[in-house]
Amino acid sequence: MFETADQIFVLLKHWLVGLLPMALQPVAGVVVSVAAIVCFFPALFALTTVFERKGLGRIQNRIGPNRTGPFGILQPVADGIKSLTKEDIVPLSADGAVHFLAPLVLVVTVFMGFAVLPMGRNMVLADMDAGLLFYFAIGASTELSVFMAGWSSRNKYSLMGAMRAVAQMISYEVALLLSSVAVVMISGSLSLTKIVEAQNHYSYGLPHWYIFTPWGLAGFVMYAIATTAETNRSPFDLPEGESELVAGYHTEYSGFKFALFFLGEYLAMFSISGLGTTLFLGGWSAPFSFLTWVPSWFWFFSKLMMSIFVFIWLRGTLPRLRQDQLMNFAWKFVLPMCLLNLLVAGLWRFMGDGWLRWVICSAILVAAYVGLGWEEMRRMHIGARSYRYAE
Amino acid sequence: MTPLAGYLLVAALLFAIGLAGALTRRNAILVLIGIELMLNAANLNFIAFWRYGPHPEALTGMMFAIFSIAVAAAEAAVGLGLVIAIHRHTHTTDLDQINRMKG
Amino acid sequence: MSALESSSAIKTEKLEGWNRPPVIEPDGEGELMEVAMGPHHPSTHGVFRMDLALDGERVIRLKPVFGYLHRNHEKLGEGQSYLASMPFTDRLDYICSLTNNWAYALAVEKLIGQAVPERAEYLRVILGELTRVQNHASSIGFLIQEMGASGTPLMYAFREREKILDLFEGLTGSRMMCNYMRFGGCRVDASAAWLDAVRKVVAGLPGFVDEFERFLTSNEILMARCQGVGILRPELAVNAGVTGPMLRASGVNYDIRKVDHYGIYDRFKFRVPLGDHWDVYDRYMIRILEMRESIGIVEQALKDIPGGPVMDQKAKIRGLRPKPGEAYGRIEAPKGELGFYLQSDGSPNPYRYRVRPPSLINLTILEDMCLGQNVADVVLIFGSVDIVLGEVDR
Amino acid sequence: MSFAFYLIAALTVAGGLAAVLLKNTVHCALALTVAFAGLAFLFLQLDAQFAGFAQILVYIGAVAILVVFAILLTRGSETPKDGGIFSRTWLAGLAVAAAVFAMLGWAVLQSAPGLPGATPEPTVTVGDIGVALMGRYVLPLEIVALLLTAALIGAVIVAMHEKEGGK
Amino acid sequence: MLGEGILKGLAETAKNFAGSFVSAERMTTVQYPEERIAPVEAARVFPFLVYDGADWEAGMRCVACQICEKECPPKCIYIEKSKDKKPDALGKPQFYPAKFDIDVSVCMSCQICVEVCPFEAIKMDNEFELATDDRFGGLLQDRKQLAKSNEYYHTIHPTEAAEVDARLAAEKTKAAADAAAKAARPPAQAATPAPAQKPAGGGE
Repeated sequence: MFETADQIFVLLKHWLVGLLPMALQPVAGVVVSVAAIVCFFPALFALTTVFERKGLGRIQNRIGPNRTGPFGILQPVADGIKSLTKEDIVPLSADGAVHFLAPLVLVVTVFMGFAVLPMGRNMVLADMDAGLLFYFAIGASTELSVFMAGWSSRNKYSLMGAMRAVAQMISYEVALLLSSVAVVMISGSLSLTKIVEAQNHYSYGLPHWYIFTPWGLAGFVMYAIATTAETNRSPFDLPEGESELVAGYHTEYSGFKFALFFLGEYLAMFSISGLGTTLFLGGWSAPFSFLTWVPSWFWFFSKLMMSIFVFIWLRGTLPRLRQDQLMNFAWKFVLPMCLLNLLVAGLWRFMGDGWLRWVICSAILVAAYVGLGWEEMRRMHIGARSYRYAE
Repeated sequence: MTPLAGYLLVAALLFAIGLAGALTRRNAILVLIGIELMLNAANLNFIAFWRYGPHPEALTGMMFAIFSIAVAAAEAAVGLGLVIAIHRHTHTTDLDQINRMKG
Repeated sequence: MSALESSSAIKTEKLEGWNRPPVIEPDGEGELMEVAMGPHHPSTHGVFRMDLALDGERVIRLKPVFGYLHRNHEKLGEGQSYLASMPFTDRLDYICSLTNNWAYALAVEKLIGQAVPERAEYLRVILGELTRVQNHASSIGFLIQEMGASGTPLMYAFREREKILDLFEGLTGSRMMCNYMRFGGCRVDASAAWLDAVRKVVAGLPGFVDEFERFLTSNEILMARCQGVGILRPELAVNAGVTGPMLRASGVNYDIRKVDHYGIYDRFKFRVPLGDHWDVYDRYMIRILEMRESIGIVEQALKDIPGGPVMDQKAKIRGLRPKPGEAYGRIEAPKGELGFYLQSDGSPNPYRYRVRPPSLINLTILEDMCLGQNVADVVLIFGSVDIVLGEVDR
Repeated sequence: MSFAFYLIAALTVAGGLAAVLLKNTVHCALALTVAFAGLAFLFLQLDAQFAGFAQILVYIGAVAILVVFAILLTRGSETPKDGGIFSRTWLAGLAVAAAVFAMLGWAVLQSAPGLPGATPEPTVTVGDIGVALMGRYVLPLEIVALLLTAALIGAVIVAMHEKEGGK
Repeated sequence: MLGEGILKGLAETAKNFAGSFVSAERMTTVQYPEERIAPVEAARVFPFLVYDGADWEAGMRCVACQICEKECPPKCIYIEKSKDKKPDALGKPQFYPAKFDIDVSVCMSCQICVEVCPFEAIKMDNEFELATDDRFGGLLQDRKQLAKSNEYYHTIHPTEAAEVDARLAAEKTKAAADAAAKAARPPAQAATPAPAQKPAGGGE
C-alpha cells in the first residue's frame, strides 16, 4: 500500500507506456517522463508566483493578491492571459533573431537540468553516471541566453544587466561547483541517485544527511549563497535591479517572451533548489526513520518548497549588493570558504568515526568563517557607528 | 562508409573550416575562434578513434581529449587576454593593422 | 572645522576646498557610455532626469535636469490672495504639507505682525514634529527600497505613516493636503479625544523605530552599500546651501529650530544628532535619530499643551492687505530649511512670492556626491537626499 | 550511420561555417557555441559522456562567454569600415584550407574500407576515468593543473590595466 | 560577526510574517470596496450647498454673493447671480444663484469656500466616490446636484452642524428682534445685517 503510493508515478508511467506497442515503448517512456516534467514544473511555477506574492505580502504586512479566484489562486491564470495577449514588442534596432532565441534557449537549457534530478525513489528521467557534471554543464550554458537577451536588445540598461549577470553567474558558478565537490568527495559518485542513496540511512532515527555534518553545513551555506546569486535572486538580483537598471537584460522584452524569461528564472530556481536538496538535504529521503512510509516524492517536493520559501524570505528582507561588492564577496569570501571546506571534507573522510573529527572540523570552519568575515568587514570598511549630539 | 570514416570526415571538414577562418579573417578574435574549431576537430578525432579503436578500456583517446579541452581553455584565456591587451595598446583588433612587434 | 561646530558662527568665507567639482578622469580606454537616467526611470521619485556619462559603471559626469513637474507655484502665488496660496503650499512637498503650511503662515504672520495663540503654537509643534517623523520614516523607506529591498522597509514605514496620517485626517479633514494653518493660528481646534489619539500613536512610535533599527541598521549589506558612499564634505555642504538632515549628516550643527528660535521650540528639550562620516549611512542614521528626538518633542508638547483659542480673534483671514514691506519666514522642515519670502505692495496679492525649497537646493549638490561612484550608488545617493519633485520643480 | 549523426554533423558544420563567415562578430561567437554544442552531442554519440559534458562545461560555459566578453571589451562587434571582414590575403588562406581538406578527405576515404566497423559499446564509467586520471595519468593531470594556474595568472596579468606610471 | 545583522533582519521579517496572521496591529489592510472605514467627522472632499426645509430651490441659503467664487484658489466655482430676489430663511428678499457650478476635476478640497462663506451656505461633503466615465458634463456639478439638505449636513458633520444651527438661530432671533424694533421705529437702516466674523472658518 505505502509502496504503491511511493511508486505511484512510476507505476502510472509503466501502465501508460504498456498500452503502446512494444517497439514504441522505449521512446514513449522518455516522452511521458519529459511531458510530466514539462507540465508539472510550469504549474509549480504558476503556484509559486502566487505563493511568493502572498508571502512577500505577509512579510510586508499586506494581504497579497486575493481577488482572482478563491484566495487569489487564479492570479497566475490572469497573469498568463495578460502576458499572452500583450503586444510583443521588439525594438527597431534590436537583433531580431537573437532577441527571439534568447528566452527559448533559457527555458530549454533550464528544462534540461531536471533530467538528472531524482524526484523520488526510481523517479529520475536519466540516471546518468555523470549526472552532476551534466547538471553543471547545462547550468553553465544558461549564461549565454542571458547574454543574448541583453546584447540583442540594443539597450544600455539591458547590456549592463547582461554583463553583470554573466560576470556574476560565472563567479558564483565556481563556488557552486566547489561546494558540491565536497559532497562528491564523500559520497564518491557523480551520480545523483547514488548521492541520495548514500544519505538514505538512519541512526537513532535520524538521517545521515550531509547537512548534519560540519562540512555539509558549511557547504550548504556556501551552496545556498551561490544559488541565490546564480538564479539572480535578492540580495544578488543586480542584473535586474529595478532601481538602477530598470529591468536589466529583459528590459526590452514584453508579452510572452517576458513570461518565458520569468518562467526560466523560476525553473532555474526549482532545479537548483532540487539539486541542493539532493546534495545536502538527503533528496527524497524522509527526515525521520519512522516517517519512511510517506511517499518519497512528497519529501523531495516539500524540501523544494521549503527552499523556495527561504528564497522568498530573503527577498523580503535584504537590500541588494553592489556589483564590486558582489564580486569581492564571491572571490574573497565564498571561494576561500569553499576551498577550505574541501579540505575539511577530506579530513572528515580520513579521520574515521568519533567525536574528534566533529570538533576539529567544526573548529576549523568556524574559525575560518569568523576570520574571513572579519576580514571582509574590515576590507569594506563597515561597522556599527555611534553618533554625537549637539545640545 | 563505416561510422568512424564519417566522424573523421566531419572532423576534417571542421578542421578545414577552422583553418580557413584563422587564415582569412581580419579580426584577431575570429582567428582565435578558427583555432578553437581546429582544436575541437582534433578532439573529435581522438574520441572517434578511442571509440572505434581496439582498446577503448585503455581510455587513451578519451584522456587525450580531456587534456586537450583543459589546455584549450588555457589557450583561449591567454589568447583573449592578449587580444585585449593589444586592443588597449593599438585600439584595434584588425590583424592587417597589427603588423609590428613594436607598439 | 571647529568653527562649523557652533551653529551661530558659520563662516563661509574662510572655508577651503570649494571650487568646481573634482573632475574625474576615466581610467579605462574606450569611450564613455552616455546614459539618460530618467525621466522615466523607476527610482527618480517622479519625473527627473540625470544625464550620466559612465566609464564602465563609474560615474564621470552627471547632469541633473529639473523642471518636468514645473507648476508655476510662485507666479500663481503672486496672482491671488494670501489665503488662496495656503492650499497650494500643501502641494509643494506633498509628504509634509503641514510644515509647508507652517512656513507660509509664519512668513505672512511676520509680514502683518500677527501673534499666534499659545495653544495654536503647541498644535503646530505637535503636527510639525509628527510630520517630521512620517517624512523621515518614508524617506528611509524609499532609500532602502532604492537599495533593492523589495519594499519591505517601505511598507513598515508606511504602516506607521498611515497612523500619523489618520491623526492628520482626524484634525484637519485631509490626510495629505492638510491646509490647516492660518495667519494667526490654526483652522480648527483639537478635541481632547484627538489629543488622546495622538498620545496613543506617539506611545507606539518608539517601538516602530526600534523595529526598523533591528531590521536594518546593523544589516551588513546596508552598511556595505551606504558606508563611505556619497560623501558630502561639510565645507561643500555649507557653501552649497544644503540644509536639514543632509547638512547635519555632514557634521554641521545647524538646526533652524535651535538657531532661529521660531515658534516655541525654546521650551522643549531636544538634541541635534550629527554625523561624522558624511556619507549615506550617516544620512540614514541622522533621520532615525531625529525621529526619536521628534517623538520626544511631541511627548513634551502633549504634556503641557494649554487650553484657549487656536485662532487670534482679531486675525483677519480674508481680504488681507498687508502694509508695503517684506518678510521671510523659515522653519526647519523635515527636508531642510523651508523659507517663504513675501513682498507686499499693499494690495491683496503679494507683489513677490518666493519659496526657498530645501529639496531643490539639497539636490544641486548631487553631481559632487556622485562623481567617481558606481552607477548603482547614484540612485542611493539620490535617495539619501530625500527630495519630493513637487518641491524641486514647484 | 544513423540519422541523428547526419543531423548533428550538419548542425556542427553549419555552426562552424557561420562562425567564420558571419559579419557580426557576436553572431560569430554565438554560431561558435552551436558548433561546440554539436561537437558535444557527437561526443555523446560516441559514448564519451564525460568528454561531452566537459565539452559543454568548458567550451559553452567558459570559452564562448570569454570570447563574447573579449568581443565586447574590444568593441569588435562593429564591423570595420574600411574593406571587408576578410584579410587581404584571404584567397591564399582559402586555398591552403581547401588543400588541407582535400588531403585529409582523400586520406580518410582511401583508408575507409580498412577502418574498423561497428564495435560493441565500451563500458567506461566516470569512476574508471577518475581512477585513470589519478593513476596512470596523474603526472599529466598535475602538469595540466600547473598549466591552468599559470595560464590563469598569465591571462590576468596580460589583460590587467597598465598602471599610469608604467607607460 | 558577518551575517549577524542579516540574521537579525530575517528574524524581524519572520516576526512580521507570522504576526500578519494574528495581529490586527500589523495587518492594517482594509479591503476597500467590501470593507470601509467610516469617514472621520472632519473629512472634507467636495462642497455642497445647504438648503433648509423640503424644497431645495426655495430653501437654499446661498445668496450668490460670489465671495467663494472669488476666493476659490483653483477657481473652480462659477456663479451667476439671479435677476430677481426671493425671501431667504429670515424672510428677507435676497438674490439667489441662477447658476452655481463646481468643477469636480478642478476642485482641490481645500475648504476655503466654506471658511469664507458668511451665510453658512456651502459646506464640505465627505462623499468621496465621485468618479465618472463622463469626461465633460459629469465632472461639472450644477446647483441641483450640489444642493443637499441641512439634515444631511447634520448626519455627516453633527458637531459642526449643531454649532452652525445655533449660530443661525441666534441670528434669526436677533433679526426677529431687530425686525420687531424696526416695526416699532421708522425704517432707516440697511436691510442686510453685516455678517458676524466667524471664528476660524466655522470649524468645531
